[in-house]
Amino acid sequence: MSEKKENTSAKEAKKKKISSPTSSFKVVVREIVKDKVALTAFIVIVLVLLFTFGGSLFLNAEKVTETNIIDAYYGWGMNGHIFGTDDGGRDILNLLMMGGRNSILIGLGVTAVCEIVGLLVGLVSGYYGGNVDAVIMRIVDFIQVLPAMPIEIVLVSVIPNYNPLSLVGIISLFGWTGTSRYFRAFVLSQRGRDYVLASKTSGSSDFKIMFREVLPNITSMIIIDVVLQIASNIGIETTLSFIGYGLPSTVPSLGTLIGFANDPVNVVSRPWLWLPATVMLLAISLSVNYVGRAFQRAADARQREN
Amino acid sequence: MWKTVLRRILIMIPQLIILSILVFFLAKMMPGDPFSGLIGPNTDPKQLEALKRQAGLYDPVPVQYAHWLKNLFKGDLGISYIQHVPVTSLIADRAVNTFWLALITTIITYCVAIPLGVTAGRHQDEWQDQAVQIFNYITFAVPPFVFYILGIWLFGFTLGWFPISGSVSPNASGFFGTIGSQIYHIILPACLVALISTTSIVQYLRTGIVDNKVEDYVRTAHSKGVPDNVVFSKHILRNSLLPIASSFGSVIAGLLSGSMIVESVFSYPGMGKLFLDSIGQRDYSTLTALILIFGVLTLLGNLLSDIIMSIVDPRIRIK
Amino acid sequence: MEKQSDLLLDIQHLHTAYRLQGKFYDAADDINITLKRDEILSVVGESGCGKSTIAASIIGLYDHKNTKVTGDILYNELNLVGLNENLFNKIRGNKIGMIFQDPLASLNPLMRVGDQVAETLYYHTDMNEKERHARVIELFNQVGMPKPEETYAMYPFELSGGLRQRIVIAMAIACKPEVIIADEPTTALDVTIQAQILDLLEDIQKQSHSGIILITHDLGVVAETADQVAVMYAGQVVEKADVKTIFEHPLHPYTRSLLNSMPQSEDEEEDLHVIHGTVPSLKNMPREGDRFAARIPWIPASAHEKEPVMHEIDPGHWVRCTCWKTFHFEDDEASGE
Amino acid sequence: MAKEIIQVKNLKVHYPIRSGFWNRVTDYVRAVDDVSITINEGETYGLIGESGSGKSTTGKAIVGVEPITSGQIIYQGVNITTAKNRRKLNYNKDVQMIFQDSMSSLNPRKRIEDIIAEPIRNFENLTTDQERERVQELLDIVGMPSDSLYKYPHEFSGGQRQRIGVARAVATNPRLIVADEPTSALDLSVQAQVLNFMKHIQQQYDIAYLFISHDLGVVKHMSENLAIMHRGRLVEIGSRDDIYNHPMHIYTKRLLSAIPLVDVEHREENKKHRQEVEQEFQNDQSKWYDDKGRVYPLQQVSGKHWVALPKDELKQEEIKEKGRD
Repeated sequence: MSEKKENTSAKEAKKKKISSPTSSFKVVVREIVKDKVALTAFIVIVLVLLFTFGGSLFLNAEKVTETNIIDAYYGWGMNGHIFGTDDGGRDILNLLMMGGRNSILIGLGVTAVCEIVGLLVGLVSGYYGGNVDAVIMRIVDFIQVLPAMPIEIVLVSVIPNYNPLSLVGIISLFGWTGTSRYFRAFVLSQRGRDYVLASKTSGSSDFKIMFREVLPNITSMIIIDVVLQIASNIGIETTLSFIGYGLPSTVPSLGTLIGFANDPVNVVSRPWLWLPATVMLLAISLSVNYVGRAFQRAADARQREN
Repeated sequence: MWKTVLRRILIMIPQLIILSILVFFLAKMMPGDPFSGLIGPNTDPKQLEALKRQAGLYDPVPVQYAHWLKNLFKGDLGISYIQHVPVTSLIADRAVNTFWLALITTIITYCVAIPLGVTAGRHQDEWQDQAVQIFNYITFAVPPFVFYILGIWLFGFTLGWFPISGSVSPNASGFFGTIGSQIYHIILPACLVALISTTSIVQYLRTGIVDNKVEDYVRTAHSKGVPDNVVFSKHILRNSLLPIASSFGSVIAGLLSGSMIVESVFSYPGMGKLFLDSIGQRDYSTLTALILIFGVLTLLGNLLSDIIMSIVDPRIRIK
Repeated sequence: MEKQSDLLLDIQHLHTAYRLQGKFYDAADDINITLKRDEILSVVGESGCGKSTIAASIIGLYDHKNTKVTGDILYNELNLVGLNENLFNKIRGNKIGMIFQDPLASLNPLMRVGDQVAETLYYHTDMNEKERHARVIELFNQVGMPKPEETYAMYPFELSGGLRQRIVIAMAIACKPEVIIADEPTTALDVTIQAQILDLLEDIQKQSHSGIILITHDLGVVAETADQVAVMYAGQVVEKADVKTIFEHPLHPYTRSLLNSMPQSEDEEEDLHVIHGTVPSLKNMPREGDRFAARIPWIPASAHEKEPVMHEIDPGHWVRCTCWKTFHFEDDEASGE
Repeated sequence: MAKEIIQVKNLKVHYPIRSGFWNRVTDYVRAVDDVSITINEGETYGLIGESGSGKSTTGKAIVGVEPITSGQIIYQGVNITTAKNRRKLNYNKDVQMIFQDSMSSLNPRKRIEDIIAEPIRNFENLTTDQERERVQELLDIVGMPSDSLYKYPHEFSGGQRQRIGVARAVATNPRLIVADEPTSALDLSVQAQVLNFMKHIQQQYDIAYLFISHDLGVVKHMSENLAIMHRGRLVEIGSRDDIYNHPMHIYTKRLLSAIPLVDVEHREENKKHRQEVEQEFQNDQSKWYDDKGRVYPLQQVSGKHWVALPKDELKQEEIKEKGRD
C-alpha cells in the first residue's frame, strides 16, 4: 500500500517539477530569449569572453609587454598589427586581449569578495537587528562617507609589493558596504515575516533560518547584484588604471589603454591606441548591465506572477 | 526639528575624529617627511636629524597625533614637500576652481534631471520614458571617464567648440573677459559630469512618481474632483521631489570629492588635479590634507542632506 | 411609489471588464441597482466578487487603458459612463463623495489634513480661504473631531486610525454630496471604532438626506446599518431586497450559506457551515449558467436556470435563478471540503 | 478540574521609548503589562483585544519568539522564558503557532513538503520515507490533496494555505498551539472551514489552543474560557458565560456592544445600548482606569471570573449586577 503511494507520489513529483515556480534560471532564460536586445547583449558578452580569455591563451604575457621601440606607433593594420602598436612597440590587439581579460578578472574578483562579505554582513545585520545591526551599520555608514577613490589611489601608491591581488583587496575594502546595505534592507524586511517566526517556533536555529529560509528568498537579488557589480567593478578598475593607479604597469588593462587618450596628441592622431579599448569597455559595460537589467525584469515578472 | 539637526551634528563629531585618525595613519604610512625635499648633496645629516627631532617626528605616535590635530585646528595643514609652501595656500587656489566647476555642474544637473525625471514618470512606459531610460541606462553603465574622453575628442578636438584644458585662457583680460573665459572652460567638463550625475536623480524621481501615482491618496485626490494636472503637481510630484531635495547635499559632496577624474582629463587646475599631481610627485603632506578635506566635505554634504530632509519632511520635522 | 427625484443613482446593465493578458473579463457583470435619497444601500459579498469594481465604475476611477465600462450609470439623468473627465471632476467630491478602506493610505502623508479637506472646497465652491477654513472646522466638528482647530494643522501620521477615517469622511461630505460611496470604510478599524464610524455615517445620512452605498463583506455591519441590500457573487447581484428580508427570509443559496457560516449561532459545539470550493477568480469565472451551482453540487442541474435572471419573488425582493426553490443544505457534508 | 498545561505569571513585555536630546530611555511602551493566565490541557483559551492591546505580543512571548521583560511562563514546572530552558525541554515540539497571514507565514521558496516537515526534521529522526508518510498523513488531516506536497504556497488559496499552516503546527503532536488571529484575513465561508478543522484536530489530538482574536463572535464559538486585554493588561477573565452574559468591566461591555449583530429587528435598541455604554466609558474613565489611564489589577468576582476593578468599586458593581438579574 505504502509502496504504491510512494510510486505515485514519485510520479507526481516528476510531473510537478515541470511547473516548479522557483526555477529562476528558466524564467531568466525565457526572459532573455524573448528580449532580442538582451539576447544580443548576451552574445556580445560571450564574444568578448571568447576574444579576451580565448585569445589570451595563445599569448605569452612577457612577450606581449616587451618593449621594442623600433616598432613604436604603427598605425592601423601596419606591419601585421591590426590595431597598430603603442609607444613601446607592443601590439595593441594583444594588449587588448590581455587587458580585457585582466580587467574582467579584477571585476570578477572584486565582485566575489564584495558579494560574499556583503551578503554575510547583510544577513547578520538584518537578521539580528537591534544593537548588532546598529553597530554594523555605523561602520558601513562611515566607510561610505569616506572618499573612496583618493584613498584607493594613496593605498595603491604606498603598498609595498603591489600586485593585482592587492588591487582586488583595495577596491573591495570600499565595495562591500553597498552590497551589505542592499541585502540588509531585504533581510530586515523578511525578518518580521511570519515564516521566519514559524521557523523559530519549529525549532530551527538562527543559522539554519538565515541560510535555509531567508537566503533562498534573496537568490534572485544576489544574481542581479552580482551582474551589476561586475560591470561597476570593471569600471572602477579601468578608472584607476586610466589615471595610472590601477593594475601595475606590467599588467595591461583596458584602463591603461584608454589612458593613452590622456595625451592630446594621441587623441587626435593615434586613435588606434585608445579607441579599440574604449569600444570594448563600452561593449562590456553596456551588455553586462543590460543582462543585469533583464535579470531584474525577470525577477520582477516572477514576483508579479506570484 | 532643531533637536534632530543638533543631534545629527553631534553624530558627526565622532565621525570626524575617526576620520582624522584614519587620515593621520594614512599619512604615517606614506614614505617621506617634510624634510625629504631639502636633502641635497650639501645637507648635513646631523642637522637634518635635529630638525626632524625638533619637528616631533620621533615623538610617540599619540603625541604626534595630538600635535598634528593642534596644527589642524590652527588651520595649519603642513608644508608641501615639493613646493615648500603652506598646503593651505596651495589648496585654496585650486579649491576655488573646483568649487565653480561643482556649482555649475550642480546647476546643469538639476536643470536637466528634473524635467527628464518628470517626463519619464509622467509618461511611464511611453516613448518619452523609454528614451529617458535608454539615456539613463547608458550613463549608468559606462564608466564616466569614457564620456570625458569621448567628449573631449568630439567637442574639443573634432568640432573644436570648447577648450580642452586649463581653467582660463592666458589671453583673457579684464574682469569680464576673465570670467567669460573661465565659464567657457568650465562648460564642457561641467556638462559631461552633469550627464552622469543626472542618472540617479532622474531614476529616483521617475520611480517616485511611478510609485506615488498608484498610491491611495492620489485616488482620494481624484475622488475629490481635483483636476488631473493638479493632482500630478500638487500630490504626486511634490511627494516625489522630497527625496530629491534631500539628495542635494550628497550630490555636491560627491562632485567636490569626485572631481579627480574630470579635472585630470581636462587638466583643470582644481583640487582633484592637485591630488593626482601630488601623488605623482609624492607630495604626501598635500595628499593628506586633501584626503582630509574630501572626507570632511562628504561628511558635511551628508549632514546637509539630512538637515534638508528634516526640514522638508513633516514626519521628521514634527518629531 | 416614491417621487422620481428621490432616485439618485440608477445603474442599468453595468458591465465593467478588466484586461488580463490581453483579454477583457467582466468583473461586474450586468449590474442593475438603484440608490434612493435617504437610503443606505449595502453591497455585500466575499472578496473578489466585484463590489469595489462597482464603486470604481460609479466614480470613474479606474485605469482607463485596461478597463472597459459599458451600460448606464444615471445620476439625475446624467450618464456617468463615458463622461468627459472635466465634467466628471465637477461631480466627484461635489455631488458624489467617496470614502475608502485604509484611512492612512488615502491621506497624503505630506499635507496638513485640514488643507486636504479644504482642497475639495477649493474646487467646488466659491469660498475664499477664510471661509474654507471655517467650513473645515465646521466639518471637523460634525464628524466628531476633538480639538478641530489643532487638528487642522496636523499631518495624517499624527492621528489615530479612527480620527483619520473621520478626516476622510469630512473630505467626502465637505460639499454636501447627494451620493456617498463608502468602500469597506471600517474594515481597517477596530470594532469599537467601527461602531462609532458607522453611527457617524448614519447620522450624516439622516442630516443630509443623501444616499449611501456601503460596500462591505461584514454581514453584521449590513444588518446594523443598511436599508437595502444587494448580495453579490462572482460579479453578479444574486439577491436584492430590504435589509429585513435579507436577514429574515433569505432565498438565494449563496445568501443562505453565507449567513449560516457566521460564527454567531448559539450552539457553539456545532460545526460551522462551510461552502464547498472557493470563489472563482476573474479569469476562471463561469460565464454560463448559475455561477454558484458549482458550490452546491448536490442540487441537481435541473433546478438551475440555463441563463439565470433576477426574479421578483415579492415586491422589491429579487433573486437570481430558480434554484432557491429546491435548495436545501446538505447537512452530512457540512463539515467536509 | 482539568490539569493546566501552561501558566503565564506576571508577564511583562516593555519596549523603551527614547526621546529628548540624548535619545535616552524616558519611558516604556507597556505592550504587555503584568499578564497572568493559565491554560488547561485540551481547552481553547480565548484572548481578545483590539489592535495594540498586546494580545499578539503575549502569544509570541508564549511561543518564545518575543523577548520578555519580566515574568514567568511555566511549562512542565520549568520557566521557559530562557532559550536554554526551551531547548532543554524541546519546548517548541510541544508548543506551536498558527499565524494570521497565511501567505507570509509560509516561505514562498519552499515546497509544501519541506514546510510541513521543518518541525519534524528539527525534533524527530525519521527516514525520508517515514517523513513523507507523516507529511501525507498531516495533509490528510487538514483535508488537502496529496499532490499538494510538491507545490509552492502561492499555488493555493488563502484558506488552503491556512490549513497548511495548521498542518505544520500539528506536525510534532504539540500540546498547545498559539493561534494568532488565524482567520481574520479570510473570507467568511473560508473562515468557517479553518475553524472547523481546528476544532476537529483539537478533539482528535487533545490539543490546547490559545486563540487570539479581535472577533468576539469567533472567540465565542471556539473557546470555553477567555481573557480580555486592553492597553497591555487584562481587564476581565472568565468563562464564556461570565464574559458574554455577565460582563462587568466597562471595556468588555463596550467591546460586546460594538459587535455588529445580525439582528435587524432590534438594531435601534442595540445602537442605543451601544451609545449608552460608550457614554459611560467616556464619562467614568476614573472609575475603570487609574489616574495614569492604566487598568487596575484583577479582583476575583466568582470562580473563574476576575475583573480589573478596585475592591470597593467591585462590590458596587456586584450589587448593581445582582439588581439587574
